[in-house]
Amino acid sequence: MTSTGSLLWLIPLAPLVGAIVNGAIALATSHRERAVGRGIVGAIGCLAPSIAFVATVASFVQLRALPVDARSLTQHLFSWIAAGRLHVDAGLLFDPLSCAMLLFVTGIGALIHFYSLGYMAHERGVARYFAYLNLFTFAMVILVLGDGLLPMFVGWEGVGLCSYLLIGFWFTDEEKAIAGNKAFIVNRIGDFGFLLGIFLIFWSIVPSGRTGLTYREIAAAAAHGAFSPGLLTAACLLLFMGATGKSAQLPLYVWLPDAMAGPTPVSALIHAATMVTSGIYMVCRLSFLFVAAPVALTVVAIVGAATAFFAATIGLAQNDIKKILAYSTVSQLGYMFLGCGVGAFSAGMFHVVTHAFFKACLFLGAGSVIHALSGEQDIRRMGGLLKRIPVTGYTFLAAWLAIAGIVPFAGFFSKDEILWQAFSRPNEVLPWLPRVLWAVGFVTAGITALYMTRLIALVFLGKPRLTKEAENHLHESPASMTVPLIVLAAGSLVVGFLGVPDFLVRGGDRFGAWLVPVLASAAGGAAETAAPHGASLEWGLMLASLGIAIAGILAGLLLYVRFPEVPGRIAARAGGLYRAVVNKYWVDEAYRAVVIRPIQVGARAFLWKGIDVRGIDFIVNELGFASRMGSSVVRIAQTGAVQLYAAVLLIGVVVLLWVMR
Amino acid sequence: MSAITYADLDALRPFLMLAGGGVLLVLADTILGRRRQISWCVPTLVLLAAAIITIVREPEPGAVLSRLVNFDPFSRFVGLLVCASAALSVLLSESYLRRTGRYRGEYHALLLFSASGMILFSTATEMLTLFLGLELMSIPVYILSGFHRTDVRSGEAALKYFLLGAFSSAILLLGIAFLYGATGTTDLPSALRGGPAAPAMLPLARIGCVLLLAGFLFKIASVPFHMWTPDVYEGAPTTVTAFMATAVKAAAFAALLRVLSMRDSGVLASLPLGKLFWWLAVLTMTVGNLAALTQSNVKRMLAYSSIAHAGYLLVGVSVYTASGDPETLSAILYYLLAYTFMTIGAFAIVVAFGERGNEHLEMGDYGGLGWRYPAAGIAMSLFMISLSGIPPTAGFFGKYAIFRNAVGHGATGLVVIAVLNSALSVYYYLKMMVTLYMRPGTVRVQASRGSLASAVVVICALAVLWAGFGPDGGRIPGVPALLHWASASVLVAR
Amino acid sequence: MNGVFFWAFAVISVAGGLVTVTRRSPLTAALGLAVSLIAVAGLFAMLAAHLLFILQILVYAGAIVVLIIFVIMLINQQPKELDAMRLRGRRFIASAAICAAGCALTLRALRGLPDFPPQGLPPGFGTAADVGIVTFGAYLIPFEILGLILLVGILGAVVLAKREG
Amino acid sequence: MAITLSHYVGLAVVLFFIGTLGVLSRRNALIVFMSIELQLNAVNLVFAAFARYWMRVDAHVIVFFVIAIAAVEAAVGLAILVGIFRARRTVDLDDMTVMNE
Amino acid sequence: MNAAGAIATGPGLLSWILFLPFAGSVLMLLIPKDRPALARTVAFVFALGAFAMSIPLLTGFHTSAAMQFVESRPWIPDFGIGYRLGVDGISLFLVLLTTFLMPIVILSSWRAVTDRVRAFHGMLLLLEVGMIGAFIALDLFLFYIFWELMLIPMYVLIGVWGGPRRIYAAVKFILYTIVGSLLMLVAILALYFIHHAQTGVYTFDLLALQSTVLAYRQQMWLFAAFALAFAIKVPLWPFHTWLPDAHVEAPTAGSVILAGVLLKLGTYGFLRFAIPFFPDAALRFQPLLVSLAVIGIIYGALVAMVQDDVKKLVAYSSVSHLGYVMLGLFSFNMEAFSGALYQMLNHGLSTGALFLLVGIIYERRHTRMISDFGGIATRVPLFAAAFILVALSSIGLPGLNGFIGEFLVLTGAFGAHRAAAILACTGVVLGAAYMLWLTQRFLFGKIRHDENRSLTDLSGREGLLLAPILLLIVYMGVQPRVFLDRMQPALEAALARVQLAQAQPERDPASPPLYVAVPGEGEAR
Repeated sequence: MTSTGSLLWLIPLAPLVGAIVNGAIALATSHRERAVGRGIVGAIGCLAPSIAFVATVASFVQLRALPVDARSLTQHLFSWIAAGRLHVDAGLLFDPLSCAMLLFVTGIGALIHFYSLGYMAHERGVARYFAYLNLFTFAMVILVLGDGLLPMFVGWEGVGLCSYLLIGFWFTDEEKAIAGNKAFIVNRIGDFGFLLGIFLIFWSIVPSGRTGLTYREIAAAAAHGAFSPGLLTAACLLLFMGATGKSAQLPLYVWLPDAMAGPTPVSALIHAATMVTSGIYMVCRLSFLFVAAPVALTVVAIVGAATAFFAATIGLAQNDIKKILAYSTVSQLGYMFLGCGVGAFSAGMFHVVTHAFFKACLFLGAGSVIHALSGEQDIRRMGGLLKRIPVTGYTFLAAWLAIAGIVPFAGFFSKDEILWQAFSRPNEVLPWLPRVLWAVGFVTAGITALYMTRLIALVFLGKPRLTKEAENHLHESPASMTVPLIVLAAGSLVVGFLGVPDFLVRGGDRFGAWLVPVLASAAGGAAETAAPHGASLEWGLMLASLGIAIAGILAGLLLYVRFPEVPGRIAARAGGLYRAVVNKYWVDEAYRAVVIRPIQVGARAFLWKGIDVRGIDFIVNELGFASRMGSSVVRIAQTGAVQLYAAVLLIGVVVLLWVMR
Repeated sequence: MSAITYADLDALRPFLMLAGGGVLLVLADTILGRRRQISWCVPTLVLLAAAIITIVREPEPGAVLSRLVNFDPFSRFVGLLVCASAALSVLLSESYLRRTGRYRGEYHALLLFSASGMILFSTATEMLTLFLGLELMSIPVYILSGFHRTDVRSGEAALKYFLLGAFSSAILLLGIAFLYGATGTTDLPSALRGGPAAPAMLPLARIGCVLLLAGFLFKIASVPFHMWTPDVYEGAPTTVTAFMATAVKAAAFAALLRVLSMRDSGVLASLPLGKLFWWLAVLTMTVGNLAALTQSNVKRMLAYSSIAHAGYLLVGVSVYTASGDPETLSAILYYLLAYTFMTIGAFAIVVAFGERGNEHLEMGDYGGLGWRYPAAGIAMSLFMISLSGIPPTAGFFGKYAIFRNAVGHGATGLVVIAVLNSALSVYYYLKMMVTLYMRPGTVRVQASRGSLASAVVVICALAVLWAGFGPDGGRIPGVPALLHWASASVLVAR
Repeated sequence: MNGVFFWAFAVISVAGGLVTVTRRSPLTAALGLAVSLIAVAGLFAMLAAHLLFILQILVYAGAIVVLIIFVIMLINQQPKELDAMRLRGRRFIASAAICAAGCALTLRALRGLPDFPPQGLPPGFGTAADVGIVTFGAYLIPFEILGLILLVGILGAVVLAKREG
Repeated sequence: MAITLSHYVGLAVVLFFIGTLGVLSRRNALIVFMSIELQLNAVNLVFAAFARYWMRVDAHVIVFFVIAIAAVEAAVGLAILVGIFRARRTVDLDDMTVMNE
Repeated sequence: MNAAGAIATGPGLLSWILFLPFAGSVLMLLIPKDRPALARTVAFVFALGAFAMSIPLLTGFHTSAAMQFVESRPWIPDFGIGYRLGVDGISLFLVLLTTFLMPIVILSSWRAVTDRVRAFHGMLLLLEVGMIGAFIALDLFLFYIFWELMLIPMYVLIGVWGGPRRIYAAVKFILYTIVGSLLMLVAILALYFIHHAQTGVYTFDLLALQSTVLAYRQQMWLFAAFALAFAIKVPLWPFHTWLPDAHVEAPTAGSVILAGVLLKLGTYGFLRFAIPFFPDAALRFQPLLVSLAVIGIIYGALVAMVQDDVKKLVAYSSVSHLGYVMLGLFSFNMEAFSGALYQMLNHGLSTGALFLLVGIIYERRHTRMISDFGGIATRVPLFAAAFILVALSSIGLPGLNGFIGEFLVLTGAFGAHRAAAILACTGVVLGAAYMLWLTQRFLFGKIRHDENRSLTDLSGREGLLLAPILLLIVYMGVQPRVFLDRMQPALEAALARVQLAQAQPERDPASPPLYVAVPGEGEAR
C-alpha cells in the first residue's frame, strides 16, 4: 500500500543531509591545519543515521500493523528516467525483507558512527570521514529501499564509491589509495555482469510495453512467463556475477582483504556488516527469479561453499588481525550464499543479520585493540590483553563464540540452519550435491572455530609480546567505543533466538516467518514440505556441527596456548601447502601476471605504439610524404631550360594531334 | 565591303580608349617628362573610363565590324575584369616602381596597350584580328616582364616568355593558316561552323583547330603548356606578374570559350573535346597543386597555384564543352572574377612585404609578419583561405559554382578529383598562414606603406569577402546580383 | 617546267633552313635563313603573289635579316663560345624525333588535298593594288591595330635596349 | 609531274618543322630567333598557297601582316637578347636557368 | 512560424545568438593592442550575452518534433540557397551547451593567455559562431559554410597558442577535416541535384531535401560521403589519430571547445543528416559503424590507460566516450538514441571540465606529465574534490550525468545487437580502471616533487567557472527528464525514418517528412 503518512522518505534523507553538511564543512575547512568543529561534525554525523534508524523502527512498527500478505509500504519520490520504453521512477519499497536489512543497517550503522567518534578522535579530516560515512549510509539505504533494479544499482554503485573513498581515506599512503582502486575496479567487473543482467531482464519485459524495472513489474513478467528458462538462467548468473563482486566471492573476493586499509570502523560497517552483504540481499530480493533457474542457484551454492572453505583456510595463516577477520568475512559470506543457493533464502538472510552483529563486534573489538596498541595490527606482537583491556576483551570473546557457532550465540543458530538446509534440500541439477555442500560447510565450521581461536589465543591469552611504546600507550578505549562493543556483544548473544529452528520450538523461526511473504522458496524446500528425514536427523546434524565447533576451539587452545611451539613445526612439516596458504594461494600475483600486465603491455606496445603511431599515423604521414615526393617529381622537369619547356610544349601538341587525328 | 560606320567604332570604343590612352601616355611622357601624378592617375582614369563605357554603352548589333569583333555581354564582362586587373596593378605599381627605382612612363603605356590587346583577343571573331589581339596582348607583356633590365631574373623571364610565346603563336598561326586553307575564310564562326569546303579538307581543318587550341592552352598555362609559368612569374616584376596571372588568363579563357562556343557543329563537333578537357583539367590541377606543395618562393608558389586554378577552370570548360550549358559559362566567369581579386590581392601583399634590394620572396621571410602587420596579415590569410576555397570567400563560391555545374552534368568523378586537389592545396596555402602567425620572424622585414598599394589590398579583400557571401542588400549588389550578371553575360555564339 | 622551278626553290629553301638550324656560326645561319626566305619568295612568285614576293625580298630577307645580322655583329661571340653552343647529338636527335613525329602527323592530313582550281586567276591577282584594296577595306581596323603593335615594338626596343641612366 | 597544292603545303610544313627543330635544339638564342622566323615564313607559304587555291587575296593581306609582326617580334626579341647579353655576356640558353624548380 | 512568415519579421532570436559572438569578434579588431583586460572583458560579456540570449530557447521550447524559432530568408535564390535557421529537440541542447561553455572557456584563459589576447578571443568567438551556426542551420549550404567556418579559428587556436608540436597538430587537424568535408560537399551537391531532378526545384532547404526519393545505390554513396566527413569529426576509430595531437597541443580553451562541442558536430551530423536522410544506407552500414564504435570504445579506453600525459589520456577517453555515442546512434531504438544524444551533452560537460582542470594545474606547474604529480590532494583539496567528481561523472557513476547516457546507450545497444553491447560494456570496467588509476597517480599518495608543495588551490575565478559545470553534472544525473523529455519527439521523428526502412526494406525509399515547420510554435512565448 502507498502510505502518505509513512516516514520512508526520511530514512535516506537524513544521512544525505548529513553527508552534504559534513561535506560542505570538510571542503570549507580543508585548508585549516587543525580540524575545526569536531563537536558539530560528530553530532551531525551521528544524528543522521540515528534519525534514519528511528524512522526505520517507526516504519517497522507501521509494517507490523499490516496484515501479513499486504506487508509493504511504497513511496514514489519523483520520476527519474524516461526514454523510449524505459520509465524509471525513484521510489521506495519497504517490505519485510528491506525492513530486516534496514533495521540493522541503520542500527549498527548508527552504533559504528558513535564508535567512530572515539576512534577518529585524533585524526584530521573528521568532517570528510563523517561525510563519507553518512553518504555510505544513504547509498546503502537506497540500495535496500530502492524499488526496482535501477534504484538498487544506484545504491549499489554508491556504496561502492563510498567504500572506495573510505578505503583510501588516508590517501597519502599509496597502498591505501591503490587498495581503494582495486575495490572499485573489481566491483566494476561484477557490475559488468549486473548491467548485462538488467539489460536481459529489460529486453524480455519490454515487449509487454514500457517498464521501470520495479520488482513488482519483474515479478509480474516472470509470472507471465516473459523469461525463457535459458534466458532466465543467464540473467540470474549475470546478476550473481554482480553479487560475487560486491560480496567478495570467488573469484572476485580479492579486493576485500586489501580493503582493510581503511579505518577499522569502516571495515566493521562496510566490509563486514552491511555493504558486503548486499549481494545476498540482491539474490534474496530476486529470489523469485532464482528459484525458477535451478542451474543458477546451484552455481550460487557451489560458489558459496567453495568461497567459505577457501577463505577459511587462508584465514588460518594470517597474522594481521584485520586480515584474519576479512577472510573470515569472505568465508561467512560464502555461508550466506550457500544458504541462498540451496534455496533457503531466509536462512541466508538470517546469517546476514547475525553475522552483522558478531562480525561488527569483532571488527570494532579489533579496532579497539589496535587503538589501544596505537596502531599495532600484527597479532604476533600482542597477547594477554584480556586483563589489560577487559571490556574489549570480553565483548570480543562473546563475538568469538558466536562466529565459532557455540550455543546459544547467534552464529550457532544461523550457521546451523544453513548447514541443515544444505543437507536436506534436494538438488535436481546435481543430486549428489547436498551431501558435498554440507560436508564442506561442516569442515569449514571447524576451520572457522580454529582460526578464530588462534586469534583469541594470540591476542588476548598467553603472555604479552607487546612492543615498548605499545606497552606504555596501552589503555582501554573511551566509552564512545566500548558502549557500542557491549551493545553488539549483547546482540550477538541474543539475535540468534529470532531464528530458533521450528523443531526445537514451534514457531521459533520468527525471522523466517517474517520473511515468508517476500521470499520465494525452491520447490521441495524443507521449510514447507515435511522433511523426509525426521527431527532426529536434524538433531544429529546440529550436535555434529556443535561438536566440530568445539573441536576446533579445543584444537586452537591446545596449539596456541598450551603448546605454542607446535604450530611452527606443523607449518614446517606442511611446507608447500603452508606457504600457499600464507601467500593466499598467490591469487593476487596470478591476477597481476595473467590479466593486468598483459593488458597494460598490450595496450602500450601494440595498440598505442603499434597501431596508432606505427600504423594509422604512419599511413597519414606517408600520404603527406608521398605527395611531397610527387611534388619534387613534378618539379624535376622545371629545370629552367627554356628549350626543354618548348620540347614539352611540342610533345603536348604532338600528342594532341595524335589523339585528335 | 562598305566603309566603317560610327557604329563600328562604337563597338570598339573601350578598345580605342585603352589604345588611345596608351598613345596619350607615350606622348605625355615624352613631352611633359615624368610626372608622378600623370604616371598613375591617367592610366587609372583611362581604365575607369573604359570600364564605365563598357558597362553603360550597349553597342547596337549588326555593325559591319562585328564581323571582326563581337562585343557581346560576355566580352564586356571579361573586358571589365581586364580593366579591373589592369587598374589594380597600375595602383600597385606606383610605389613598387619607385621603390625598385624602375619607374618609367612607358610602363603604364605598355600596360594599357596590353589591356587593349586583351579586349581585342577576347572579342575577336575573325582569325586575323584574333592573332593581332594575341600579339598586341603578349608583346607588351614580354617587354614588361623584362622591365627590370638590371635584374638577371627579369631579363631571363622576358626571354623565356618571349621565346615560348613566339613559338606558341607561330603554332597558333599555322593553325589559323590550316583553318583558312580548309575553309577559305578567316571568319571564325563560318570557318568553324560551316566546316571545310571539301570533305578531303576535314583533317586539315581539324589539325588547324588543334593547333589553335594549343595556342590558347599555352596562354592559360594548362599542362603540358604550363612550364614557362613559374619562371616567368618569378622573374617578372611582381606587379606585372599580378597582371599576367589574372588578366592574361581571363582574356585567354575568354578567347578559348568563344572558340568552343562554336563547337556545336562543324569541325569542332568532330573532335572529342569534352574528354580532352577532362584530361587537361585533371592534369593541370594535379600538377599545379603538387608542384606548389613544396615551393618556398612565394611568387613561384602563386605561379603554380595559378596553374592549379587554371585546372579548376578547365573543369568548367570540360563540362561546358561536353554539355554546352551556358550556366557553366557563368560559373567560369564567376570563378575568374573571384580568382582575379584574390590573386592580385595576394601579389599586392607580396609587393607590400618587399623592400628595395630585397623583395623577400622566400616564405621564411614572412615569419611572424602577421603579428607585426595585423592588417596585412589578416588580408593575406583571407586571400589564402579564398584561394584554397574555404568559405565564406569568393574563392569558395567560385569553386562551388563550377563544381555545382559539374555535378549537375554528372561529372561527379571529375569533381571528386578536384576536391581532393583542393584538399591538397589547403596544405600549402595554409603554410603561408603558418608562417605568418606561427613561426618566429627570421629576417627583419620593413613593409612598405604605399597608400595606393594598401588601397588595392583593401579593395581586393572586400571583393573577396563580399563575392563570398554578400547577400543582396539594398543598393549593394551581393552574390546573387553578381551571379545574375555573370549568367546574363554568357556568350551566345553568333 | 613549273615543276623544275618548284623543286629547285623547295630544295634551296629546305637547304637554307637546314643550314640555319645546324650551322655553328650565327652568321652562316643568317645567310641560310636569307637564302631560304628568298627561295620562298620565288615560290610566292609562282603562286602569283606578286606583292608578297616583293615584301618577302624587301622586308624579310632584307630588313629583318639585316637586323639580325646587325645584332650578331653587336654581340660578336668568340669561336669558343660558339663551340660551346654547337648542337649536341642527343638533344638534336631527340628534338628531331619529336619534330618528325609532328611533321608526319601533319603531313598525313595533306593526303588527298585537292589540286589548284583549273581556271586561270583573275587579272591583277595579288598585285599591290589588289591587295591594297582589301587591306584598306575590310582589314582597315586590323591595319590600324598593326600600327599599334609596331608602336609597341618600338617602345619595347627603347625600354629594353636603352642604356641605363 | 604537276605541282599541286599539297606540294606547297607539304613543303611549308617541312619548313615549319625545320624551324621547330631549330627552336628545340639550338642553344644559341640568336639562331633560335632565326628558326622562329623560319616557322613564320613557312606559315606564310601556307597562306600564299591557299590564297592561290581559293583565288582570294585576303590571305595575302594576312601574310603581309604576319611579316610585319615578325619584324616586331624580331625587334623586341633582339632587344631583350641584347639586354641580357649586356648583363651576362652570353646568349647561351642553357645558361638561362637562374630560376628553376 | 513558416518560411513565408519569417521574411516579414526582423532578425529572430537565433540570428541574435549568432550575431552577438560575431560582433564580439569584430570588436576585437577595434580594441587597442595594449588593453588585453578590456579585450577579455568584452569577449566574456559577448559570450555571456549569447548564453543569456539562448536561455529563451529552453524556456520557450515547445516539446514537439517541430523545428522552432525558425527563420528563413532568401540568400542566393538562383541556387536555392537560403538563410534558414531553427532548432528542435536534437539541436536545442547542443546550442545551449555551446553558449554555456563559451563564457567559461573565456574565463578559464583569463590568466593562461597573455599574448595576442585580442586575436585569441576573436578566434574563440568566431569559432562559437561557426559551431552554433552548424547546429541551427536548416539549409545544407548554410550548414556547410558554418561547418567550414569552424576550421580556421580552431586551426589558428591550436597553431598559435598551442604547445611545442602545435603546427603539426594544427595541420593534421585541418587536413583530416578538409578531406572529409569536401567530399561531403560533393554529396550535398549530388543530393541537391537529385532533388531538383525530381521536383524541378533547386533548394538546399532541409525540410525540402528530406523528402527526396533516393535509389539504393545513391543512398549508399551519399551516406558514405557524409559518414566519412562526420566520422572524421567524431572521431570514429580509425580516423581518430588527429585528436590526441590536437588535444595535447591545443591551449586549454581549445581543448575544452574541441572536446566539448566540436566533436559533437560529427555525431550531430550523423543524427541530423546521415541517418534520417539515407535510412536504408544507414541500416546497410550499421554493422560496420557499430563495430568501429565498439573498437573505439575498447581501444580508446585501453590506450588511455597507458598514457603518461594527462591531456592525451583524456583525449583517448574521448575516443572511447564518443564510441558510446556512435554505438547508440546506430542501435536505432529510442533508448539508444536518447542515450547517445544525452551522452553528447555529458561528454561535453565532463570532458570539458577535465580539460579545464588539467589546464588549471598546468598553469601552476607547466607540465601535464602524470608522473610530475601525485599526492597533491593534500595541497589542493578543492581541486581534488572537483577532479574526482568529474572523473566519477565520466566513468558513469549513477546519480551523475554520465550514467544516464551510458546506461541508455548500452540498454538500447543490447536490444539492437547483443554482442556489440556486451563488448561495449567492458568499457564500463576499463573506463573506471583508467580514470581511477589516473586519479590515484595524480592526486593521491605522497608528494614526490617539491614544486607541488607550493601548489595553490582553486582561485575564486577558477571556482566560479567550474561550479556551474559541476552543478550541472549532478543535476543532469538526478533530473534527466528535464532534458530527455524535450529530446524525445525530435528523436522519434528521426527514428521513424529508419524504422520505416527497417520495416519494409523493399519499399520505394520515399520516406515520410522528418521535420515539420509548424506555424506559431516556439517563438510564440
